Amino acid sequence: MTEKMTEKYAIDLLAEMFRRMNLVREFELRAIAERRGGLIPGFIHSCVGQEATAVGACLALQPGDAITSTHRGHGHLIGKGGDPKYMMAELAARSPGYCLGRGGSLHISDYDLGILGANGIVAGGIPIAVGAALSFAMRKQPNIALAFFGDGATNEGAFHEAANQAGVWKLPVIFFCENNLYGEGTPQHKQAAVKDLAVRASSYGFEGVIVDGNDILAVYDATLAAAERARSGGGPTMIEAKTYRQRGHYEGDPQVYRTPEEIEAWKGKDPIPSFRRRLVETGVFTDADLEEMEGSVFKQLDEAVAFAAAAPRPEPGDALAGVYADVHDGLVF
Amino acid sequence: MTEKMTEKYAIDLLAEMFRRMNLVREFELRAIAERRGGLIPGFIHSCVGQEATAVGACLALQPGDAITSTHRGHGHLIGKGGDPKYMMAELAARSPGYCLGRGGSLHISDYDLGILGANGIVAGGIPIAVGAALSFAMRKQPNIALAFFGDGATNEGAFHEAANQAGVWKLPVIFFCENNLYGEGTPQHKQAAVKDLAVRASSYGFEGVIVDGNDILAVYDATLAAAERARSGGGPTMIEAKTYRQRGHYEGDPQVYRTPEEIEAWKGKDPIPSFRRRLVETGVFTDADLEEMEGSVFKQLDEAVAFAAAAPRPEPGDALAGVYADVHDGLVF
Amino acid sequence: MRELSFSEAIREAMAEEMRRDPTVFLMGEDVGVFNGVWGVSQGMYDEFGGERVRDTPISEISIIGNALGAAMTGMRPVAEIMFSDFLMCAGDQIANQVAKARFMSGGKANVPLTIRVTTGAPGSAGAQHSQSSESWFLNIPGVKIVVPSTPADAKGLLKTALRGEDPVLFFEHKMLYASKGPVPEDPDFMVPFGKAAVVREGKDVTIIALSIMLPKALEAAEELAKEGIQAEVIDPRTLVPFDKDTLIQSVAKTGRVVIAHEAHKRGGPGSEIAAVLAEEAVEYLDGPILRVAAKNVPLPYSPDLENYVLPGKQDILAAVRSFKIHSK
Amino acid sequence: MRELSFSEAIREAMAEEMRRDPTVFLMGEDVGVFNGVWGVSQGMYDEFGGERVRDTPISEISIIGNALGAAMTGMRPVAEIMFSDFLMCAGDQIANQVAKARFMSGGKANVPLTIRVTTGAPGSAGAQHSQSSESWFLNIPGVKIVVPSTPADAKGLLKTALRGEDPVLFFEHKMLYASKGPVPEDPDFMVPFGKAAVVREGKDVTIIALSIMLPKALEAAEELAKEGIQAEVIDPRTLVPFDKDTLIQSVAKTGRVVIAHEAHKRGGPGSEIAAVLAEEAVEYLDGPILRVAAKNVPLPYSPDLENYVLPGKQDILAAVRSFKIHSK
Ligand SMILES: Cc1ncc(C[n+]2csc(CCOP(=O)(O)OP(=O)(O)O)c2C)c(N)n1
Ligand SMILES: Cc1ncc(C[n+]2csc(CCOP(=O)(O)OP(=O)(O)O)c2C)c(N)n1
Ligand SMILES: [Mg+2]
Ligand SMILES: [Mg+2]
Repeated sequence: MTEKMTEKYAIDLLAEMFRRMNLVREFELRAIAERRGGLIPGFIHSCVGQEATAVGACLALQPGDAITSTHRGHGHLIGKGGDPKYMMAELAARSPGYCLGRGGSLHISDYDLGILGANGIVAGGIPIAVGAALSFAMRKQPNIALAFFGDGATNEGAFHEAANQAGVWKLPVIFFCENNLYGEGTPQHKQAAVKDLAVRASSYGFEGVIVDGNDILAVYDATLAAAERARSGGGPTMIEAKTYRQRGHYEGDPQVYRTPEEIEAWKGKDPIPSFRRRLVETGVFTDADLEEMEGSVFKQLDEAVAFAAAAPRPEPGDALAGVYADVHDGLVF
Repeated sequence: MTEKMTEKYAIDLLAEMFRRMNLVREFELRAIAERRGGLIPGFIHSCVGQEATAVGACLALQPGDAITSTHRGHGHLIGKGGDPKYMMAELAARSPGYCLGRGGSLHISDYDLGILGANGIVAGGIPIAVGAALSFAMRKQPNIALAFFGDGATNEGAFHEAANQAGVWKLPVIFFCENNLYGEGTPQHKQAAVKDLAVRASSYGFEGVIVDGNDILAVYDATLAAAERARSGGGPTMIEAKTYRQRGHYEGDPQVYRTPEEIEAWKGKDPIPSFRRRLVETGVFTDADLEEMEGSVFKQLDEAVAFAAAAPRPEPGDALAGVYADVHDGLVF
Repeated sequence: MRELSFSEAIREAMAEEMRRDPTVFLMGEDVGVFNGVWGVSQGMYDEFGGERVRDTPISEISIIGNALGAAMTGMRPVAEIMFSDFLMCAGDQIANQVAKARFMSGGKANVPLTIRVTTGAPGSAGAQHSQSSESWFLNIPGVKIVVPSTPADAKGLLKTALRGEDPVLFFEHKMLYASKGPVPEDPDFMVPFGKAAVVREGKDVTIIALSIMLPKALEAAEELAKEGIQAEVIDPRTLVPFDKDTLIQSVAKTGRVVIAHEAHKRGGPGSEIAAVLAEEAVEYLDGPILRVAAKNVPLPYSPDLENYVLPGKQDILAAVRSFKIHSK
Repeated sequence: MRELSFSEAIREAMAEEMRRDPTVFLMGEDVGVFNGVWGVSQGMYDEFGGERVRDTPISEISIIGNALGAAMTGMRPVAEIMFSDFLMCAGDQIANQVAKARFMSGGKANVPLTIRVTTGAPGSAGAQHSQSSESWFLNIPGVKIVVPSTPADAKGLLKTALRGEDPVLFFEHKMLYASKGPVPEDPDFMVPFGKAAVVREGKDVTIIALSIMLPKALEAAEELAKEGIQAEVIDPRTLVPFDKDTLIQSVAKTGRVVIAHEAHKRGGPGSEIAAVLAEEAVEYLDGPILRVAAKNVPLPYSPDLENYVLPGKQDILAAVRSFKIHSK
């Protein structure tokens, strides 16, 4: 069984899956705590429970590939290689943050890593990802783009237009839907009359696949297959990953729209302990190996928080710079 | 054969189908001529070749039902009972026109007949039709709404959001797509990666059906079935009617994007002569009967043109009234 | 008079009208079970049920377009767009359909449609959840634009919107929701459109303040009074229709104008107000028409930057003091 | 100098830049095989092929969003929206994505994206195909707004847009497309943003005219000259950035201002221009700042009504004459 697992997946990859999922989870919990503690001023939409989709999908990509993210984007960032130090500094609104403290959680980005931004507009990033794919295709650059979005986002016109466009132009892009059953407080069945959102791909002439979003290997496999298809000229794929957000839509959400039982049931399907068990049971790693990784994550986050807390705040007047690249003798204001 | 035909369709209905299709065709040709002659100032998107969709769909509706129309809307208006007199007057920008000369071809409407407007915005009317259906449903009024739109319109976000909404709320609405193979100069295959646009209904949890849009009986049957479903609580249907516009996108279009052969081939499938033949061959009407109807159409249009030409123009200053219902001491300007 | 919060006042207006008229209903994202993201529709789902307090998919085009179709056919919808930043998602429906339907139809389309939106910066919400969008549709004839600043006005203006026959964009500042004030109990209490409120009288300078800037302007006026400067504070309340007469009369008295709003300065509501005064009250002016507004940069996440970009009481004070009024 | 039409000048700017820089490309509805609805891209599909002159589906959100993603990753797209009325279909992408990407990312997103749109009333096109939309995004920091009125400016300003790193909304009036004028042949001819053009000098009144109103203002000035009134005619050319200094200098000389644009008066570009002058040039004013603009009603189909609603030379003349300037 170990062999089967390590035959199919490099051991480093499995370690990275485990480490990054833990990093996402602990980043979220830490950010929530630091928000309560006052380090972080803005609101947080945590992805606790959805680590497998973010990490599994991103690890199937190449460094030069691009992603667009959502309001629930910390996992995507970490998945794609984002550094918790600069993330935490951004959330704390400090100068060394990814966006110099201007973006915050909702708008965090790292253009060097191909992360074209979290987004405060539901579905707003999807056409941007398609544009990145267009850019790669036009320059015959062997890269692809992946758009993350939620179940609710598939009801926006932006999703439709972007998916249709990508289908017509057979662009190298993956539409990755993290279906966590709710858009804010509204359950999927009140948002769409179809059970599986992956069927929507058929409107655009490409394939839609459904995966267990809490199984990181399933997510990885599906994304890798879609990425290979895209990279070899086969055009887009839509992936619908069924998952669940374990916490409120944002921190502070009273969650009147769902029952504690439902939440508990899904906690039983938490993607991290199940993957951990699997790694131990198949003998890929020992409990001690994994504990070490877990420990390193905590350490990394301690450092990130310390970095953020010690980092300088932006100077108020700095706000006036950086709206435009070309300022025409400072005239634009 | 006569019996079969008149068993299924009331003879008055068959006559009305024939008469209205002719009225649409001749209205278009007359409007084009009058535009050249200077009576009509604005541009015209004619529906020559698409009479069967407009008339077949509208005749399957009840008087209290509502439709929304498009930039290519004269057929829809006449289909739903619009009076060529007021239409021609509107196109001629005269005071007794349907919209007092303010709307023109692109915005013509008749709220008394449930015609909630042609539309200059591609897909702009679709959400409005869904709203009318919502209104009927909320008031338990036994009416339905039908949105006309083109193949190109299905690529707009407005189509997607409206169709999804209607699916979730199971509203009494029909999405009627007149697929004439082109959106302006761009063929369907450059606009969508799917052959049949009716498949898009499956994204919204309702049925999509395909009909020969040049066969008025097929259009009528499909619309009636959809209308009955909608009226009895069965929710929306999408109908894709395959048809062809025989003239340019607008009058003056050089049509560089298609061949004369293609146009000729489709003229061979013209919905009016084929229906005429069928009526004669099945013995429903004699040639003389039909000639009389054709003559009456010409007469009606002569009257419409005469009415429009003699009608007064609006007074310039009238433009300032009618933006708002409540004017708060004339303050709004 | 009993006191209500701004959000209670809005809820009361909606609920009263829904009780009174079965064609009034509310639709929007999470307005129902969730009670509205800002709690404004708290309890309404329980009272009126899901048919009349309708949770929609995340589909702004559809929300506005559906509401328009419903309005045209006899209903009186209240469509909520969660953040005014998202108005642009439905921009076409608002600008090209809702606003133009009556006119283009020769007056035959009736559009009793109220679009409620939350506006303004709640603090570190970033550039896409903080905008004050009152001027975005100012160039589009056909929509009325209402910007209340007190609970009483919120209720009375919303009632006027709900009983009127025209489309209204109704802007609710998030940071006003908790503010309290007296609100008449009369179920027919309505505040007319097109009547500015002279909230404080004064003779030295006219401060025209919108929405959240009204309380700040009043605080500034208080402080100025101590310096012997009598500021007149006016809330236009509606931008369309616009009560220019009240403003001109005030300027005729004071000769000095400061316009304060939270929207960005360039192209904000203050541009139009200043332009109207420059066109019709220039002979009364003793100095420039000053605008106090957010600086022309997207709203930053960082509180340090955001506070710098947003206008405040200090900016109003600085503007007024720049006139170097000699207190008498 | 050789003469080109306005549309030829725009085409030449695009084609030259596409020859020079492989990352420049054009996308939009019917820009390719159809040659553009107004013929602006005539022949470009033949020269550059369908990869670089891309016909899109009827999907404005996607056009702008795709162009943005392409710009962020190294391309320099020109995205065409067929009528500026349809900008609102893509309003969110423009206002919330395109305009804010650079700032929100801390300056790391590069957005060299030009959005070309046709604007203005071509005559009886109705309320949804005739609007002048220059002010619709004026309140959104992050986009530059360019409104050329001559072939040379069209070419030179478009080149500046195409070689720049910022998003630009580029407004082309349909009734200017056929107008001719001298255009320099130098392939590096560029017109800088933020420099108004003093098109005619005068000392009695400043007429600030945008787009199609510039030729009308020049005709008016000619007529006024015969009455002994020397009008200075200025074209701001870009609204963002905005060259207020040139305007203020002119007003310092003339003391009188008329602002002319085809957009509706309320909330049009003239509001902002008037507000800037009322704030910074009030001491020079000898009278009101007058705005000549479309009346605040949707544009009617009927030519009788439309002509009444749209501004023309006569309105400029009437505005200037209302100053009762005593010709010397
Ligand atoms: C255009 C737009 N409409 C509404 C919102 C408010 N909003 C933020 S997140 C959200 C729910 C999104 O649901 P989904 O796409 O399923 O993502 P999830 O939150 O479940 O991850 C909503 C409605 C928004 N940010 N943007
Ligand atoms: C939002 C919007 N985008 C673009 C246009 C320009 N336009 C008018 S009609 C048309 C083609 C529409 O194609 P289709 O929906 O297939 O209808 P058809 O003209 O074939 O009847 C286009 C692109 C428009 N009017 N509105
Ligand atoms: Mg969700
Ligand atoms: Mg078509």
